[in-house]
Formats: sequence, structure tokens, C-alpha cells
Amino acid sequence: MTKLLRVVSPDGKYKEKDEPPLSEEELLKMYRYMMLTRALDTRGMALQRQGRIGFYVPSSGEEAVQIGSSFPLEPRDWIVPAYREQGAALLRGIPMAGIMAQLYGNEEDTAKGRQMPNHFTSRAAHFVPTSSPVGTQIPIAVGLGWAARIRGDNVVALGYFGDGATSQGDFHAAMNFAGLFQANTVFVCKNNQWAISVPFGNQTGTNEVAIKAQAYGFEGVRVDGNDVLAVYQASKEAIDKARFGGGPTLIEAVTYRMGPHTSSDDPTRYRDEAEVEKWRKKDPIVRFQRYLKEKGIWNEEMEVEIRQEAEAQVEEAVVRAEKRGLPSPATLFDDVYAEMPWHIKEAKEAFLEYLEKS
Amino acid sequence: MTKLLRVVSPDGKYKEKDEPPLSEEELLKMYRYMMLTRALDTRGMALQRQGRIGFYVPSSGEEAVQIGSSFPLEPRDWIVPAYREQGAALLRGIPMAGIMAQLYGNEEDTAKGRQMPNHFTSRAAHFVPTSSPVGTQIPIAVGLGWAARIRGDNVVALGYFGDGATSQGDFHAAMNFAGLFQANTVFVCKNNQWAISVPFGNQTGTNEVAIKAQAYGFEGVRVDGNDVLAVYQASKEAIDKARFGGGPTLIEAVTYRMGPHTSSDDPTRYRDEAEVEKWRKKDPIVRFQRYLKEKGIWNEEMEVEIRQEAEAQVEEAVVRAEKRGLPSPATLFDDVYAEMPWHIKEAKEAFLEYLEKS
Amino acid sequence: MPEMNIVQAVNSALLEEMQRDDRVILLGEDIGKNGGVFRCTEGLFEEFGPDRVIDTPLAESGIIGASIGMAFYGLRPVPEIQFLDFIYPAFDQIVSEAAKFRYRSGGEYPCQITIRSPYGGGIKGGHYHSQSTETYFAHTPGLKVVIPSAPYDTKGLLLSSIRDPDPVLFLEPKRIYRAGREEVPEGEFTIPLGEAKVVREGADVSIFAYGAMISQCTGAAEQAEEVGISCEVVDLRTLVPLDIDAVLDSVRKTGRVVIVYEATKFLGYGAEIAAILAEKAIESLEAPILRVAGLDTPFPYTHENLYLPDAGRILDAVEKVYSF
Amino acid sequence: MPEMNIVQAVNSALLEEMQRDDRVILLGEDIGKNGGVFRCTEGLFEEFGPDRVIDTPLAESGIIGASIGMAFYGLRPVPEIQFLDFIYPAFDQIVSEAAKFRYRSGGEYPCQITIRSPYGGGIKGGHYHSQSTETYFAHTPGLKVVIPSAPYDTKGLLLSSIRDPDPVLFLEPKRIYRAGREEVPEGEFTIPLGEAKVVREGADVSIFAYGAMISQCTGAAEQAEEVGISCEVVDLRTLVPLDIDAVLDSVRKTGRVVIVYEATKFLGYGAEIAAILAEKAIESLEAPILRVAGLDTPFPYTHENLYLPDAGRILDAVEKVYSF
Ligand SMILES: Cc1ncc(C[n+]2csc(CCOP(=O)(O)OP(=O)(O)O)c2C)c(N)n1
Ligand SMILES: Cc1ncc(C[n+]2csc(CCOP(=O)(O)OP(=O)(O)O)c2C)c(N)n1
Ligand SMILES: [Mg+2]
Ligand SMILES: [Mg+2]
Repeated sequence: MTKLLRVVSPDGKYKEKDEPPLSEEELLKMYRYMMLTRALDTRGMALQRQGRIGFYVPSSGEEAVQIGSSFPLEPRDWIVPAYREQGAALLRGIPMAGIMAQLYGNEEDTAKGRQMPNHFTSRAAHFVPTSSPVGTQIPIAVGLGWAARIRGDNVVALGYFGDGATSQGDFHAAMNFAGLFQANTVFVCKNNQWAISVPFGNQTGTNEVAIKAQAYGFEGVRVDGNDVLAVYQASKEAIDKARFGGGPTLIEAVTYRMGPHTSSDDPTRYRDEAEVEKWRKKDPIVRFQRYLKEKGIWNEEMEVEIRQEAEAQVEEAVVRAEKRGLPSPATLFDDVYAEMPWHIKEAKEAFLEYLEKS
Repeated sequence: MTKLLRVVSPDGKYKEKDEPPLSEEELLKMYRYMMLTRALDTRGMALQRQGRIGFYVPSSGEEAVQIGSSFPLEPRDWIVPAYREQGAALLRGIPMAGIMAQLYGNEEDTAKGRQMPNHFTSRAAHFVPTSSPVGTQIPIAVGLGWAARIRGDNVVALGYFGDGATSQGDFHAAMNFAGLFQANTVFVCKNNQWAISVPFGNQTGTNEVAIKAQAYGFEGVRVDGNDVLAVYQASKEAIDKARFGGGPTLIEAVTYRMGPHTSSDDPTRYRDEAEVEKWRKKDPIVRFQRYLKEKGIWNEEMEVEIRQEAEAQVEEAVVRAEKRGLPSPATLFDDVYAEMPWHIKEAKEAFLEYLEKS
Repeated sequence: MPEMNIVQAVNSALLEEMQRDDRVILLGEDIGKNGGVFRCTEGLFEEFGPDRVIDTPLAESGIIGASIGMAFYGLRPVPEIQFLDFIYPAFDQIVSEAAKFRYRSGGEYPCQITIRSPYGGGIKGGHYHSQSTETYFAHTPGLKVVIPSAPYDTKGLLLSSIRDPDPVLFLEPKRIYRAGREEVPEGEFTIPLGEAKVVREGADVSIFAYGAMISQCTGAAEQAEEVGISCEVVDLRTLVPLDIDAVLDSVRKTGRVVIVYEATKFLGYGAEIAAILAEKAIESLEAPILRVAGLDTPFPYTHENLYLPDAGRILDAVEKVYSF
Repeated sequence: MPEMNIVQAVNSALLEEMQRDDRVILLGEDIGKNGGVFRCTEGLFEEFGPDRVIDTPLAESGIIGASIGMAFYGLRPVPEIQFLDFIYPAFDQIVSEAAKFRYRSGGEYPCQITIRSPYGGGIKGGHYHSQSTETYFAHTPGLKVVIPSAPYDTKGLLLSSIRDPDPVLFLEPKRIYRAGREEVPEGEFTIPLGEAKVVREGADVSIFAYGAMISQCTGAAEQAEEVGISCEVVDLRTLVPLDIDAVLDSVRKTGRVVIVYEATKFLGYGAEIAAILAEKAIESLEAPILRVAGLDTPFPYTHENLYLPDAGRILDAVEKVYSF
């Protein structure tokens, strides 16, 4: 079994020599983003339950993985996400209003209401459009990192995927290309123990993901995914390595999907509450809070302030999103091609005429 | 690097304790089939060069892998081949006349002239229809072995593929299913160092195939693919293991594609004659011959007899194939479905009418 | 006779066939303990255990590839693809392998598998939980394609599909999975593949459709009736092989045709119907053939109702061909 | 102007575009040292080195997936799929990803890649070195599909494809790779996508086709001329977007239509042409629309000549629509 890297123990204890060189400000930024992600997820699920948005994919429990792994990235780097990366999207600079517009699929959504909630995209944030098919994003992350290498740029692509995704052929093709061509790509597998109802133990014949890197000739590391500093540390090393020509790394972040797979899922059908309870005690936010407290840079007052600010930010975005209308029906026909071909033009005209009439 | 298993050294020397328990008869049967395969390949290439058949895929250099790995199989077992497995097809019981009918695509071809040469198939021989797409056969081999396991049968499926095929997503999906469900499947990777013009070193970031099994939680073994006894030994162990519920094994047989990729290929464009020369000295047939001689069960006379018999068998099949006509055009429309639907029926009638008219 | 919705009809067909024939085996993602994300396999894991109702890893090519091997071994696999949108990792296995084995073996290797998959729009699933890409499969010789539009047909057609000696893609219109119930027989009962069904007779305009579009078509037909246009609605039920007689009979009667499908219009299944009519029935045609279909864009989220054909758009087309 | 065959025209387009634009990069199986199995990339590896002419591992989804990422980074990848028959491991990357990025990003992520692939029958390649499955791609919104039929067009269309901001599938009819030479300009020269070409004018029957079928059609047209039937042969050149004006103009003139394609007839590309005509030109039609196409079976080996449309079968159809 590949060694599990950990910096902060569940009770918040740590050894100074293990700590990554992060300033107080940086640590608090991490904490704020973890709290913000949690606030978004809590509200997102509620909005869905209230029927105000159609669907939601919570990332609760996986905040440390998202924030820890994307924290070392620079603006010129790229993120190639799966559908459970809202924390990384926020940290990357997609504004909360943009996130909310996407969830509502309203006229302010830069993607014009074309995808389900949680399928974020932003060119400015170098956040590649999220896709639903599991695994297809992984070769794309390789292409970005490989292109950087070919062009001689110190730019990195970070690709996220789940434990379930490791079973897909595209994972294999991607890892093999990356290893052979030494792409500037870092693979972050969020092993949250479940692929919908399938436990990791029924996903593959190995009991870890990291070992799979051996099949491609590069390093696989395993890290406690509920320890944001451990994730940060491993990711920072892998990102630096990739940036300066050292090739890819596979990071397995061992974590847990605390909520349902999506708002459509009922996990009580297939997993024990006891297991969830066990992991709830390992909540990555609580762990980090304990660490910050231990270091003396956390107090109750601050906690209230951070929480309130996070909630306010989400609330403001909700209010704004609910004021916005839907994208105009005419936008349905845009962006299939750079220029609209006749058959789409003709359909658009007929369609708008029909809408007017009816 | 996974240890390379070997029984017979290049000069034919061996240690008695390493020898598999094979009778003299069995050893000579192996030798005969290796010679027969070589005779077929030599003639097959010649037939193509003479324009008598359209295409050929030689397996020269890979006789030991084919014969050694399929020798331990029982009739109820299955072979799921790639397109370079004529030796295994012969040993499995596809008659030389059937092989030749397939190469000619004539009326005696059980597949009615529907596939390119070297795409053999036989239900009786449990030899699954060969396909051209690289890698698709591997999950099918898993399905057969898995079905056997589910039904509680001591039946094994043996799947062949090349080094190039290990890069495909289907290889990964197959290996992962096999490892998880402990399918009665044995994977034989014929690592002949080349995938058309791509050397194994440019195929993946590892310098061997066997290690890839670790990503799926089962054993990978490396064997000298030009040593038929080593291949036999490793295959026998793996087949027995799979047969009795021990799960899959990945066998990497290290060998060499002595000829061109196919009759359409010109290897001088991409590989040095010196490399070929080096491997020609490791010819698996010569090695086995030396061993048999060493054991005292080979002599020149026998060699001549075996060679002549092999050549005669091939010759007879050629003569027969050339006497046969083409499949009737009407057969073009059969076997798309069990029952012919109207649109095929209609097309068939129109077509036959047109043929008559013209 | 019990009343069932489509989900229950699927479940009932699977249950009974698995009881009848122990070679029938299910495999797919989340079909076991979870009972399938749409609950089509609910209770079957408990009934038949993990060797016959198999939760697989997340790899569609593994699911279909293994199913092919199982079929050769003598089992009758009924793999589920969670959404049709996710079938593409298995596309090679389906179009290059499953579809071609019988042919390329000269008939020695039939490939009896039935791939079940929910498909189509109407559940606010956006790009990847909504598409209708039956064209890819209907254009592939060797595959049969079946799409029911109601619970009764679902059960009868699914049983026929599982017993059919050829590979069948059985597409379930997820939007109407629970839309309504009707009486569905228990026990032995099949509906032959390749037979369309006239769900509403009419004299003026023929509407050809399948799946979730049928109810939109009958809705439009009712509205058309009010303005004095009599529509015949034909549910094709099997896309391959097509019931050509049902199509031609109707067109000979009406002379006017509207074809309805959710898929992208360009080269959608209706293109073939129109092409066949342009070849075989041109003399019967009294008006242009109109197709009411999905837009030639990827599937949207917010405005999926505008993307999908509905009774209004269908009626519009009916009026156009009628008044031509 | 030098004379070139199609292989040389492809090579020349790639060479010049790579010289002109250092973002253009090739990747695929056996395209480097070996120069491609059909020699289309001959000499380019030597010219541009292993960072711009990349021999990849044997994984089409890696090739296309990586190309997409490269395009986002700002490169202009021109991946080669060795035979169209082997594109399916990459099908998901093409139809679910490449085709949909522009749309799903609201225009922020165009996906400028040109996938080259030899396709079609006529080289005795059997099942898997012969198929024409352009339908799968032409039915997928977001993709453009281009098929040249001669060296001059090949170069001009390939240059336009590489520069086109959308993903293009550029299919090369391998059967006529070396069938004949014609003068092809060196240096700057493009042919716009979306424009068909009337390769032979005629008054009685319109024949629509593309790729290797063009020469069969002109052959049939010549024979038809001898029996007094004047055929117009329209080379579509771009399948998506279709040049609708060229199609309608011709049909309005002739009133009789034969559509020719190598693919399986059922839902082949010609079905859409027929369907469009049944919608837009029914009043111009004076005869049934006939399609001369590949058979509705997998592609055979021995009898591929019988499977593929040829001048004889085309002439037969021309005579039928003419004498209707
Ligand atoms: C190719 C494909 N198959 C099936 C699905 C349906 N599906 C959506 S998410 C999911 C499980 C993914 O598990 P994992 O990769 O572990 O990610 P997680 O959801 O745990 O973050 C499945 C089966 C899909 N989206 N894509
Ligand atoms: C999916 C697919 N891609 C490409 C090809 C073209 N092709 C045929 S054989 C081959 C190389 C195969 O190499 P390997 O797996 O090592 O087998 P070998 O030919 O050496 O026996 C390639 C690229 C193919 N047949 N299928
Ligand atoms: Mg997971
Ligand atoms: Mg090889």
C-alpha cells in the first residue's frame, strides 16, 4: 500500500517540520474558500430541494482536496474539472455570481443556460468547460499539459476525476500519453470512496488508486484528502515538478463524499449511515479549523465572521440570480459553429416565427 | 523489471528441473506446429507477392508464443485472438484447408469471404472471430472467462493481443473487470517490440508490459517468448490457476516480429536491419530444435520429414483453395440478422435482378 | 391485470425472464443494490444475487465487451447503459463487434445481447442526460433498435428483445418512465419486433413517431381534430427493422406526412422515412414531407422545452401539410 | 503548376501550412518515421521533428482527447486516424467533447482541430478498412464534415479545414489516393467549406455524390449521354454544412434525382438529401428519388465490388428515374 501522506492529524496536531511554508494570510484564504464552498453546497442543495434550481451536485467533505490541490496553481495554469469542483472554480476566480447564474441557467450564465447545474466553465479562469461523461476530461488535461511542454512553457494542467473514473478507458489512454510524453499534467483523483452506489472496493481489484501510476512509469502518491495541508503539499510538489519538465504525477486524495451523489440520489439505499457518521467526524473543515486554532490563528469570533461572510456572498448571488431572466430563446441557435450555417439559420427563423405566433 | 522466465537457453541448453512435464510426443507435436506455422507464413507471404491472395499477416518469429500458450488449452476452452494467431488457430484444430479458404475468401470459407485474410473464425474450435480493431477482443475474452466463472465451469478463455494494444482503453477496461471479478481469463500479450512502425519504447512509459497487471491487483509474468517451453510453462500455470478459480494472469511474452507488419508494410522505412538480424539469431524454432537435439529426439532426417510434411500440407490446401470458386453473390445478404428483414430482402432481389441483367 | 408504468413494465419483464431462463443476467452501473438510477432493476439484486445482477465498474466498454463474451458462452446478457449519452466508450464494441459477429463468422457466432438504456429529453438533463442518438445505431447493420412508448408495449417488446437472436438496442424514453400506467399482463406475453402500431386512425395526415413523442403526436392529433384535420398516428416501435408496410399503408391513405423525432433533425431517423417515401410513395404524396425534430444544436438545459418537439409544433406542421 | 495525386495534395497542404503557422502540429499512429501508412505525412517528420509530427501510442481517444487540450492551449492540431474504421475509441471525445465545447462554453472554448482519416472501400480491406460511416459525424451538431474527390480540391479544402475555427472531420477517399493527378497550386490557395461543385452539367437527371463515388458518377453520366440522358453531377465536397443552393438549383432544373454514396443505404447521408428534397422541392420532383448506396450489411471482402455502387448501378438508377 502506498504510504498515506498527512500533515495535520485529525485532532489538529502537527509537526512544524511537516508544515508547508504558507503565510497566515494564505492559510486563512484556504480556510475561507473551504467555508465558502461548504456554504455554497449547503445552499445549493437547499435551492434544489425548494425547486428553485433543477439539480445540484454537492462537494461536501471534499473541500480540502479541491482547495489544497488548486491553491498552488498560477493564473496561466489550467484546470480540467469533473462536475464536483465548485471549490476549485471559486478559488480559481469564477465569481459567485457566475456560479449562481450557471446553477440557474439564466441570462447571466456565460454558457447561456446550456448545461445542467455544476457544469462550470470560464475562459478567463482557465477552467475548462465541465462535462458529464466520466473520464473524457482526462486526455484533455494531458493535451493542455503536453502542449505547454512542447511550447516550452512553464505551465501546468491539473485534471480532476473521481475514483470511478479510473475504470474508464480514457483514464488509461491519458495516463499512458502523459507518462510517455512527460506532459506538464498533474492528475488529482478524488477518491471519495463511492461512484454513485458503487464502493471503491467494487470499482477495481486494487485497494488504492496511486499504485496505478506504476503502469505508466511515473509516480503515484496517496494523500489524506481531508487534510488540506497534506493535499497542498503533495500538489505543490507535483505542480512544480510538472512545471519544470519533471513530468506527470498521479495524486490520490483519499476523502469521502459526505452527501448524496447528486440531488437526484438517495444514498440510504446503498450505504450505511454508520459509515457516513464515521467520516463526518473526519470533516476536513473541522480538521483545518483545529489546526488553525492550534496555531493560534483562529477564534470563535473569526469563525462567525467567515461563516457569515460566506453565507452573505452566496445569498447575494442567489438574490441576483433570481432577478435575472432566462437567456433569450434565440441564443439556442448560437455557438454551434463560429458562423451560423444555413440550416441552423433557417430553423432559427422558423422557430422565432412560430414562437411569435403561438 | 519483472524477472524474465526462461527454460531453454539460446543454445538449446536447459536444466532438467526447469523442464515442464511434457512427453516426447507432445514436444514433437509442438515442434511440428511451429514448423507448420512457419511454412504457412512463408507461403502466405509468397501467395500475396504473387497476387494470388490480397493480403497477408505473417507471424514469423512468434511461433513459440502461439504454440506454447495455446498448447495447455482444452477443447472446451476459448481463444480470443488478434490477427496474428494462425499458429494457435492450427493447433486449435482449424484445418489448413479452412485457413486457406479464409485467405482466399472463397466459397469454402466458413465466413463466406467476408473478412480480410488472417481473420480466422471457428465455432467448433472455440476460436472467436478475429477482428481488426486493436484491443476490442480483450473485454470479450473477459466476458467468456467471467461467464465460465459465474456458471461454475472449469473453463478458461485465453485472449491474445500485441504490445500496441496495451495502450487502448479496452485493454484497461478488460484488465480491471478481470481483476475485480476474478474472471477465468488469461491474457497473453505478444510483445513483439513493434506496433507497425512504433517501437515498444515509444508505446508506453514503462519498459515492460507485465508490470501493468499491478494496476489491477493480479499477477503479471514476463517470459522469454522465443522459448516455447517457458511460454508453455507460464501459460500452463496461468491457465490452471484461472480454471480453478484463481483468477486472471497477464503474461507478457517477449518476442519479435521478424517480418513486416503485414504484406502492405515496408519495415525498412523505420527499423534497422541490424536489429532484425540480432533477433533472427534468436529464432524460436531454431532454439527449440537445439533443445530437442540436446534431448536426443531430433535429427536431420526428421527435420526434413517434418518440413516436407508441413509444406505439403500447405501446398495441398493451396491447390484445393485455388480450385474453389467465390462465394455466391447472394451470400452477401445473409447473416446480417438471423432472419432477413424486408429491406435486405428487397435489396437482394433488386441486386440479383440487376446482376442477371448486366 | 396489474397496472404498471414503464419502469414497472421493464422491471416485470426482467424479473419474469430471469425466473424463466437462468441464462439471463444483468450487468451495469448502479443496477444492483441501488436498483438502477431510475429503479428499473429494483429488487432484482435481492432476488437473484450478485452473480446475476452485477454492479460493474464505471466502464461501458467493459460492460458491453464482457456481455458479448458472455453471450458466446451461452448466457443472455441484458446490460444497462445508465444513460444513452454515456454509451460512447462502448461504441466500438457495439458497432464494430456486437453488430458484426454473426456476419463475419458466416452465422456461427450470433451475438444475443439486449442493451437497455434510458434516452431522450424532458427531464432537464441538459447536454448529457437528454440526447436521442438512435441514428448512430439504426445506421449500423446487424443491430436492431426498439423504442416503446407505453408500459404494455415496453414489457412485450423487451421480452421479445431478450429472446431475439440478434443484438438489440432497447431504448427507454425516460421522460415518460412514470408518466402513466396501463394494464400490463403478467406472465408469458410478447410483442413481435418489426411491427408498428397505429395508435390513432385518421384520413388526412400521417404522423410517424416513436417513444416519448407519441403522446405529443396524439395531443396534436386531438387539437387537429378540432380544426377538422384527421390525423393518423403511427408508433413505429421498432426502428430497425422498420415496419415498411405500416408506413406505406398509411401514406397511401393520407398522402400527407409529418415525421416527429426528438433527435437532431439533420440525418435523424425521420430522414430515412422521408427518403423511403420519396422513393416508394412519391405518387401518393400530396404535400411536402415535414419533419418536426430536435434542433441541429447540442441539447440545451434551460430551454429544453423549446428544443423538443411538442404538440404545438407538430400541429403547426400538420396544418402546413394539410393546407398545402 | 505541379501535378499531384491526392496523397501528394494532402502532403503539400500539411507541409505548407506547417511552414506558415508553427501552431500546426500533427499527431497519430505511424505518421512520423513511417510517413503514414498511406504516406500522406511522408517527409514531414524529417522536416519538422518529433515535437510537431508525433508518433503516438495506439489509442485514438488519447490522440483526439490530447488534440482538444492542445487546441485550447492555442495549437492547431491535425490528428490522423489511420482508418476511419478505427476512430471509435475516440468517438466519445469527438461527439461528446470536440463537437460541443463551443456551445457549452457559450462560445468561449472553440475547438479548432482537423481530424484527417482515410475512409471508404475499394482497396480490398474488408470489414475494417473500408467503411464509410460519415453519417455518425454528419448527424452530430458542432462538427463539420469535408470529403474531397480530387487532388486540387483536396489541397484547397484541407487548408480551409485546418484554418476553420470549428472541429472538422476531413475524410480522404483512400481508393482514389493515387488514382490520378491534376495540377495543384503551390502556395496560398483555399477552397471555402460549404460549397459544392458541379463537376458536369446536365439537364435531365441530377446526381449528388462525393468522394470516390464522383468518378463512378461521371462514368455513369458519360454512358447515360450515349443513350440520350443528360446528367448533372454535383460533388457535394462538404457534407456539413451542406450547400443547399447547389442541390436545389440542380433539382429545379432537372426534376429527377439519384443520390450516390458508399455507406450503408439505411440512414446514409443521402437519406438527408432525399428528406430535404421531399420537404423543399417536392413540386419540382418528376420521379422518385433513387439512392444507389452500399448494402445494408457489414462491409464484405471478396465481393466488395458488388457491395460498392459503380457506374453500372448508377446508370441503372438514372435510367429508372429518367423513364419514370
Ligand atoms: C461515461 C459515463 N458513464 C456513466 C455516467 C453516470 N455517472 C455519473 S457520475 C458517476 C459516478 C462517478 O464516480 P466517481 O468517478 O467516483 O466521481 P464522484 O461522483 O464520486 O465524484 C456515474 C456512474 C457518466 N456520467 N458518464
Ligand atoms: C483501433 C485500431 N487502431 C489502429 C489500427 C491500425 N493498426 C493495425 S495493427 C496496428 C499495430 C498493432 O500493434 P500490436 O498491438 O503490437 O500488434 P502486432 O501487430 O505487433 O501483432 C495498428 C496501429 C487498428 N487495427 N485498430
Ligand atoms: Mg467517487
Ligand atoms: Mg506488436
